[in-house]
Amino acid sequence: MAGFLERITERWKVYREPGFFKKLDHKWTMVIDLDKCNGCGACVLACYAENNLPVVGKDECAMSRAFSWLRIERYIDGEYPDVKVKFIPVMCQHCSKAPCETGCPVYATYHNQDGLNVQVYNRCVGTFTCATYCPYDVRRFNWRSYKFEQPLDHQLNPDVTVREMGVMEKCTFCIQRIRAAKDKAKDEGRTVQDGEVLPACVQSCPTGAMIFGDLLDPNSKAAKLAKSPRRYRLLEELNADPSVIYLKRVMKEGPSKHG
Amino acid sequence: MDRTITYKEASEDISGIITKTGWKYYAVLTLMAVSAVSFLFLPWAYQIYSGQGVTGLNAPVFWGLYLVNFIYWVGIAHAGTLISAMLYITQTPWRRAIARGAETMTFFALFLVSLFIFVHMGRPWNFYWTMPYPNQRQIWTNFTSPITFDVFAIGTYTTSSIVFLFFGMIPDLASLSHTATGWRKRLYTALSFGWRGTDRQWHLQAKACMFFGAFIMPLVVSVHSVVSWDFALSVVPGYAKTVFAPYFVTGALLSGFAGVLLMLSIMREAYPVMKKYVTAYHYDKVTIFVVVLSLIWSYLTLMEVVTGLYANTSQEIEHLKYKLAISPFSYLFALMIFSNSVLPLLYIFKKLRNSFFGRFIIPVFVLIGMWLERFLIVPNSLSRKFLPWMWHDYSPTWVEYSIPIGALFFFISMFMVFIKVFPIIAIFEVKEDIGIPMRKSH
Amino acid sequence: MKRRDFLKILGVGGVGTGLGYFFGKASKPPAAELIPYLIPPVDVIPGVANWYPSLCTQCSAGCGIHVRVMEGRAKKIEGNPLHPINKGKLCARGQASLQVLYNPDRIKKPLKRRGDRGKGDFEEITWEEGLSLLSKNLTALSEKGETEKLYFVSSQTRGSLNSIINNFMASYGSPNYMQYELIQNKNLLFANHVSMGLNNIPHYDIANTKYLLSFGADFGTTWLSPVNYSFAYGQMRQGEDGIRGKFVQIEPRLSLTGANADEWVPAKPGTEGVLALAIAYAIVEDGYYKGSDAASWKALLSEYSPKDAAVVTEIAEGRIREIAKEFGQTRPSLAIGGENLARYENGMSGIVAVNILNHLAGNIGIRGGVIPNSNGSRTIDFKNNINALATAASASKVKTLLVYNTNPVFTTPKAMKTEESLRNIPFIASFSSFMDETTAMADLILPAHTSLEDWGDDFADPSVGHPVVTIMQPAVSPFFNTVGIGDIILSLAKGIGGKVKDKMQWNDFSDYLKDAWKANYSKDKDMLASALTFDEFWNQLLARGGWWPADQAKVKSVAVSPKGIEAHIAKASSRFEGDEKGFPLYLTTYAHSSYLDGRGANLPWLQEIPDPMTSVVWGNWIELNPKTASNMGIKEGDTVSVESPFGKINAHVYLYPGIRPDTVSMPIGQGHSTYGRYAKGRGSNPIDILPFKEDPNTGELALNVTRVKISRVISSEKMVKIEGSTKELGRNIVQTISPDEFNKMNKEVS
Amino acid sequence: MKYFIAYVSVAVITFALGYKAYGLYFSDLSPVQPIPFSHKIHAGTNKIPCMYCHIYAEKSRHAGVPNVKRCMGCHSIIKTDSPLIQKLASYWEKKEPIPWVKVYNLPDHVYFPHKRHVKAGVPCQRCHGDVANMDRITREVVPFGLPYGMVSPLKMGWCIECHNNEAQKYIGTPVKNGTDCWTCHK
Amino acid sequence: MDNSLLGIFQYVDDLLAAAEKCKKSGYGITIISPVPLVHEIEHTFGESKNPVKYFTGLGAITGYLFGTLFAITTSILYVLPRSGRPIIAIPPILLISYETTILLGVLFTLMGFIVLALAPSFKAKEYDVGLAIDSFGLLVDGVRENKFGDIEKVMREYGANEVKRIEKK
Repeated sequence: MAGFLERITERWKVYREPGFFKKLDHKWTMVIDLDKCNGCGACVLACYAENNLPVVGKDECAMSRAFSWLRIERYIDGEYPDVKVKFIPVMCQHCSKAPCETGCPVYATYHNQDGLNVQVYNRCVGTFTCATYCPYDVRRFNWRSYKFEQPLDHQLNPDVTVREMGVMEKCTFCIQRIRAAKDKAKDEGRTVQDGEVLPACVQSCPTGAMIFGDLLDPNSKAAKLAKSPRRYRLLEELNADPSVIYLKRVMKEGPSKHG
Repeated sequence: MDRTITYKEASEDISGIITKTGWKYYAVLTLMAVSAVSFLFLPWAYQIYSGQGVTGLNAPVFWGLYLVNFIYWVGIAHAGTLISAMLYITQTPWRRAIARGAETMTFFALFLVSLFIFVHMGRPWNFYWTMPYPNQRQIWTNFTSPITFDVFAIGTYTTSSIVFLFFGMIPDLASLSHTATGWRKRLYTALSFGWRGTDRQWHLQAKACMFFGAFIMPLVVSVHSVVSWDFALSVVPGYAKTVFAPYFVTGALLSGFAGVLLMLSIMREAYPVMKKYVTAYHYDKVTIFVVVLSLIWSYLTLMEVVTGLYANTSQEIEHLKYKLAISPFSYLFALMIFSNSVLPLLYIFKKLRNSFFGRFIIPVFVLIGMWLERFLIVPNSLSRKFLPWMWHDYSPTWVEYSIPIGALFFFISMFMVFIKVFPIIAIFEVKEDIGIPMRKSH
Repeated sequence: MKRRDFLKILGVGGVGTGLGYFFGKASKPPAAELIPYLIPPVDVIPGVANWYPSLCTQCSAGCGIHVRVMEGRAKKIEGNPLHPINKGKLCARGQASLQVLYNPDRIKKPLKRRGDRGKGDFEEITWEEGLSLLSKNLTALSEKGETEKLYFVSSQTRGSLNSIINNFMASYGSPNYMQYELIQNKNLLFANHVSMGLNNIPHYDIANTKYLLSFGADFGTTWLSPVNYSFAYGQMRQGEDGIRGKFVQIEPRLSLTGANADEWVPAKPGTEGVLALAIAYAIVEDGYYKGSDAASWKALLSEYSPKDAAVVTEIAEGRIREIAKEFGQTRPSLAIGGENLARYENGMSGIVAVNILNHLAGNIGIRGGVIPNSNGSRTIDFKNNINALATAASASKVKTLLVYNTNPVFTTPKAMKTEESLRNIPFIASFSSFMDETTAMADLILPAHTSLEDWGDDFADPSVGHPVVTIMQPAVSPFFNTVGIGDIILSLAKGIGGKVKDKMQWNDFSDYLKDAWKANYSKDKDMLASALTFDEFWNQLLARGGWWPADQAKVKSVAVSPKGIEAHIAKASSRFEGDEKGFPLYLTTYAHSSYLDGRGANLPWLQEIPDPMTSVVWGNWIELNPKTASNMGIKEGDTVSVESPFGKINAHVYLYPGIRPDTVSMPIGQGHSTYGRYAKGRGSNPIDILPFKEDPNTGELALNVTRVKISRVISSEKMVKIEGSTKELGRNIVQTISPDEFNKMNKEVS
Repeated sequence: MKYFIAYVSVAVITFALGYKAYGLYFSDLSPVQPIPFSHKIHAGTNKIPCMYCHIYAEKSRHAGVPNVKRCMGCHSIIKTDSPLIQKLASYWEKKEPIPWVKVYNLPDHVYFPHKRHVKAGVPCQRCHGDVANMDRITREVVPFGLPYGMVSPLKMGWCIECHNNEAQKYIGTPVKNGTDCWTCHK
Repeated sequence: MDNSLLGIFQYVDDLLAAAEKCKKSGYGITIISPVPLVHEIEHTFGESKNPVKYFTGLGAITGYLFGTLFAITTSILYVLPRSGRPIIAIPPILLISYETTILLGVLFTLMGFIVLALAPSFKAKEYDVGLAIDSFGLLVDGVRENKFGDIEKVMREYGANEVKRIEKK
């Protein structure tokens, strides 16, 4: 009982401070150079392969229930022949002030010590609140018990659970890879080095448009790029403080001078 | 109130509603129960077995018909509380004959509210995780979540309503226990907790009722505003509106009053003896409330749209465009305005209030209109969120249509069982209404 | 409480307990089994992943991969970070090759035809039966002295597999080994051969160029070596020296690569070659060409003045000159051409024109330009193409056909009648692991390993300016009852016996491979320098995934002379089948970024990920300019029939502003009639309605050679696309800055 | 009808008890193995260290069951005449692995690395009980699963308890991020 | 031995007059009625005490404290940060304690009512069926055997229809 009270009083002091969790171990961040991204979709497939995303088929896709945690949005401006096409990969933005996290009644989604917005699949009861609150529409729901047809289930990544019916899920920045890197670093008695953690999408990106790293490490590539004058964040006006940083596309706006 | 009715007559009339049961009643009850099973429970079992995939919900539109019905029934529940609690405190005489019915409606509406929470969940078998209780996992609930607010608000509301309903019934049950026989007698005796009707008991009953009223009255405001925060606390265009709390509360009361009107009208038709106790006088009073609430509601609806337009952001404009013009359900907006803003105003004609039209048609339209209001807010806003790439329409499936309909049947069958067990009109309050017998009349 | 009530309660309690017990029992899974290793494999720790370097065979680029293997099962495929072609990156198709291995529709055992040919009625047989069946057939053929009536058709194989097949065919005595794929870049090879004297594809150094002019080459998804070029594209855009390369794409339909270009030049279909020559003319005329033979170039190109070309190509003269100016003045600049440019009847000449451009701008043999690859030249047989097989088969000159890893029935136009001619062949054996359209015609199916189970090697072409060889090693043990293609051939040789057996004395294909590498090792000085003994070298090879020199070889230059190419430049814009009135729209087809020539359509991942440009999944579509569509009263999602003079197919309409109003475009890859549950019956195959036309010089199939008409039809099938809206609505989702600002910014930063 | 509430509550309570009892006492707490391997003889009498057979415990998340070769390493010499060893040998000769039955089974969504715990110095007995005295491996059970701290019910609260408090015994501090969900969940 | 007398009246003013008379004589009186006569009785006998309010007040305060402490304690027992908000965020705590205030207030009031009003008479038997329907009873306690006649006379005088003797245990 004494220990219990002590714990309460001790923690009260710490946790009354708003933003105490800014004292993070890491602040994983992804920098996406939109000028390099050519929209090829290799990252999308890498995500399917790494995270055991089910293939839902045509009918479910038609209902907008495709499972891609990471999608490439394509926006087209203008009419022929002045067509401007822009690509932007959108995945969970791991907001520091995530709207989804307040919504979950059971703490199935919360912020961890790595600055990640994480989802605990087994805790989820499926109230849909997080997905409704998410301004980026990146959360995906297990509408049914999706089956991996034999023997395609042999490709399932054992580091990631196969989520059951009724559970919300989303991009985790490949947290299993972060965990593996930390594990390795711990074995070797050091901290995680820059470039050691690569989410599947970053690893595969053929143009090298995606860079992943720790924002708290000032020497990391991502931290340097994050200071680029081209930096912006998606829907920044919502003040969700996302961890994904985009670098502006270099492109002439407006109609070109050629007829 | 007809002052020529004797106390004995009143007692007999009302206990007659409980005891005199014809074959028609059983037929209707059976029909309702069977419908409830086939429309609600079987599809629900199917949905639990195969997952939320059987609904029309999809990636941006995660909240659909179930949540609409959840809010709707919370709204229906409100009039009961208002009539019984607020009007009790103000000692408004006309509440007496209709309060019990309204409270009963509240009780069963709240029952459906919990039902729809379960129906809309992805893993309803884990619903208890949303409630804070000591467990071996040492994990509690998130108190910043509007859903947790809901759990507390609706939990409190349900508990208070049950307490209020049964508390108010104690004198009646005691009175019934004297005449009833068999299991009824045992039930009434047990539930009357030894009520005798002494002056001290009456005195404390009055005081306690006053406190209940005082506690429950804030709930009228708080519960539906808490429900509105499920939406208003998000950032979704169409949800994040500061006007939502009063808007939802007003709408709730409007639909609740319409529900009370309709319920009373049906009961009166089914039990003509009730016409003695629920009279044109009551319709007069309740319809005035409907008119006033309808006017407030219209104003708030207008403001909801106008403030969106005034914001003039792409998000708000696209959302409004979709809601009013593009959505496959946009034509329902006109129906909503017609039934919630136009039709209730007809109640200003005194003749209409107690006519068939006023007793049945307008309440039905208001009930539909209020359902539409929630429907037009919930899925439509989600169809047009921030990133246009993810825009997607929502079309409910048969399961989603069937479960709310079944829930209505379930509501009716529960109500029908209730009126066969408990007095649907408060006997002692009706007697009070008739007047206390004095040798020298006042 | 009465005794009876007590008993009742006791009863209720008992029933409750029992129910609880059984409910508990039913709801808890039974204990799992723990299967230990019999003998623990070396270097395998359960729960810890092993990574095996290997080779990706999903297209001809030859990327190096790493296969993540846990407990004997391949879990993921990633790029090999050491590999110079893909530098650790991998495209969607390559990553999806995992599903080739674990595909539920794989042929799990040798099959023998039971019913009618092409009906898909097979019975399972054993490998001994299957191999003896085929070797008996071949023995019979050779006894009759008709060895030349054995035909072998495969995809464009390279390295040891190519050599063992050649070996086998030679020792058997048949000259008829042909390679066929829909996309084989023969036009490019031929053009480079005639204009630059190269026998392979040079390295296009996109990474270091400052001005990239691409004629229809969709190098981000399908052209030659997409991963390499994508990486290079990223380098070019944000290169280390901070100068952002400019990129202009010339094509009638904006491809994924084109969508990333700074400028899109929508030249009229079939006139891209003319446009290239007009730009060349402007370069010479406006004096950006510094060579001594300017006059003879001018004379050669005199027919292609920008003014005239402007009429033909529908690109303004000013713009042509502007491109010429930028291309001629920016150092280094680079012109590439392929795909659309090369898919006309005279497609080869378009690439010659592109080579002229590179020569005139002085881009050949410099960093950031065209770098000839010095290593191994492959001999391309420009005559022995699929049409030769079809003709021979129709004339009953083919007795036995062996098919490996290619699907001519699907990838040739109906007008060519491949299927009918194959019916004339008495015996067809397929080594495919999948029931594709050609395999369905076979009498005997001997399923070969997929690339993750087999040995092999590959000499990348195009390489990156220096030799790159990749080794393919089995990452997992065979999943089904299949045998490696090399081993099948060796067993066949043994089965046939005689001199074939004598010439092919290897135990298995891995021995063959090792022998081949011993030869390479003893020949190559660089390789000798890299390790002490062959065994060490071999181990290094397997550990790294291949061999490539540590430092880049010296760049050598070649010139294009006006004389050599005179015969090969386009005389006019390409011809199209179908008269303009009846068939008002040009049809351009393109290889889909996921399915390529149709081989990826059986992989659920590739079906599920949206097409990058249209976001359509699980189906096929036809792209139409919104203006054209509104003129015809067609809405998005409508089904239309696409009719050419050679046939008619149905497709769903996708409205795409990035296409010329007089052009429609369809991706290749869907429309399989067999090929597994995921591919079957999805959309239609545009190759079906093409005329049979090939480039006369190279024999490469021309895909953009017909006009079509479209009309609405009613269909219950729906097109499924992922996108909601493609308009940004001023929400600043993809924010941009102008190139000028960017350059200013870069200066400030540096 | 009189005791309706009593009936219902008795039914509910007994149902819960039955359910719990199955999980505690009747589920496969001590499954029968294909070869009745005795830890008592190996780990107890002969004092063979755990890691001698469970070779992966310090390298991987799985502790691993000994491979058949390891068994045969000793038993091609020792007690070769025992019928059980002959059964083992027959597996070896048939080149078939032995289908051992899992005793400690964690759900799929739990990530439990043996490596981390072994390296932190948590003795195997802490979770697996006094294996050296068990003829057949049995998961220890205390009535109603209480107290959680003492045995291994493999429940979340039990893990947390150790991460928060008992870890001090092994590493001097509570486990860093020991109560973060993604430390143990996947 | 003390016993009670129950007079059954038809009219309330008769009853009140009789009650007033009895009370003045020093008898303990209880009025039993099918409808609340709160105002009438107050008019005659003056306002009486209301002990329920103490229960209510206690419930409300307990509820408020419970809600606040519960929300705070549970959120720091197992810390899971979310959304840039402090672990102990005040606004939701206010809302939760608002609801628990009401909840416990209601429950305590009910409890108070049961304890004060119902529990004492839980085992009491009924005196007359009519008292629950349409007649009013005046129960006079502590009447000695020899005074029965007097009281009965008084009641009859004021218009009682019937006077019963009630035996109390």
